[in-house]
Amino acid sequence: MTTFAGLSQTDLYALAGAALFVIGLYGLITRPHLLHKVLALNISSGGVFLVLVGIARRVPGPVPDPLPHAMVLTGIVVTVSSTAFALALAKSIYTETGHAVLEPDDLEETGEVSRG
Amino acid sequence: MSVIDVVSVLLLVAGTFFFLAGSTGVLRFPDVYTRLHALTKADNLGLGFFVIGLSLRADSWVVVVKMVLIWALVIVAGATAGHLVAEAARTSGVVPWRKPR
Amino acid sequence: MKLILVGIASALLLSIIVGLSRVERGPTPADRMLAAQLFGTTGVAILLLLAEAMETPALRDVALVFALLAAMAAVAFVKRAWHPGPGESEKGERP
Amino acid sequence: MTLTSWIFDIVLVGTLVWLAVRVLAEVKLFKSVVLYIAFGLLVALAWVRLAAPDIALAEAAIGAGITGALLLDAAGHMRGRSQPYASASDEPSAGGDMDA
Repeated sequence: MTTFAGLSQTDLYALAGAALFVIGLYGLITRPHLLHKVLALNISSGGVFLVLVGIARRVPGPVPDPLPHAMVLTGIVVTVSSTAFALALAKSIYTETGHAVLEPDDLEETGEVSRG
Repeated sequence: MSVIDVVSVLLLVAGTFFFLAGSTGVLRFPDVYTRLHALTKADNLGLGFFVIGLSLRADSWVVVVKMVLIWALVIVAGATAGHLVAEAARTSGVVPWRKPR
Repeated sequence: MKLILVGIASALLLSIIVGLSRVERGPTPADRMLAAQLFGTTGVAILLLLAEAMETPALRDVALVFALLAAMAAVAFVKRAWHPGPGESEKGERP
Repeated sequence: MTLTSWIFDIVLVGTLVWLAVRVLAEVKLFKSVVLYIAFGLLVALAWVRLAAPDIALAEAAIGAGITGALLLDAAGHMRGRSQPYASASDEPSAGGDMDA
């Protein structure tokens, strides 16, 4: 494994994974549209997978650690299933209410948020 | 580097040229139909050059057959997808570009 | 030799990045989808190159899946995502 | 080998992060979805670089393929722009609240 300025290839991808997780989390909180929230969740899960596969490369020897690989494979499948479920929910919310944007009024109606 | 290596690298460079030409066409052409033309033709030709160039360096016939099958699948899928997208564009009323006089 | 293969793969990656600007400014949705098709074909080429450079034959199978994926995205786009606009001909299939 | 692989890796990682920002900063739904499909393809390339072809296969088949098809379906179902705190009309007013 070659290093470049004290940084190995694995570190580069793990750092990118951390950045992707932060970007996805920020998007999940700030974007109001439901489809954007689903996309943000997918992006941050991709960041977590990058960090996990980066950890798998840290064992000595050419063959990476198989345990994080198995976890990432399971995680990809779970992410796809939860994405499909979330999209089905968002579609029925759109059909019911005519929009798919989480507004403050929606929260107020259910009594979750009380202003003042 | 042996002669085979030199020929292989030349073929790979030719394939890269066609890929770059395809990207340039997708960027520069004026409407959907001409962009589809650049995409499906130039890129599939470039992939063909790649397959030939990598086949010269392959170890066994199995690898060569597999790469040729991948190329065939890309050609068939590209033609189908191009036809679908072009027909959807025509149905939804995208007017083909004409050279302004 | 590996250096040349990875260098060509980097050139193809740059070609993908250049193609991203068509996603940014394509007037119709078809233009954006077409750029995704471009990424599929270029990804197949990058994977074939890396399979030779990294001596991992399994990457050719990944290339096969990439080729299939581009066609699937195009079919999903035409059948489900692209409806004609309100001012245009109303021939699309709304469920 | 080393310098060209580093160039490849750095370009790939930079494009991944930039694409993630673009996906979330985009106002048009369909554009976001297409950018996410491109993101999925590049993530599959990242698995390849990390010597995990099995994960690359799974990601390309279900991560990018099926998720892309599902997202295209949903974006066609609720079309238009994602305006923050506005009704679901298709008025073309850019309302992004994240500048990037």
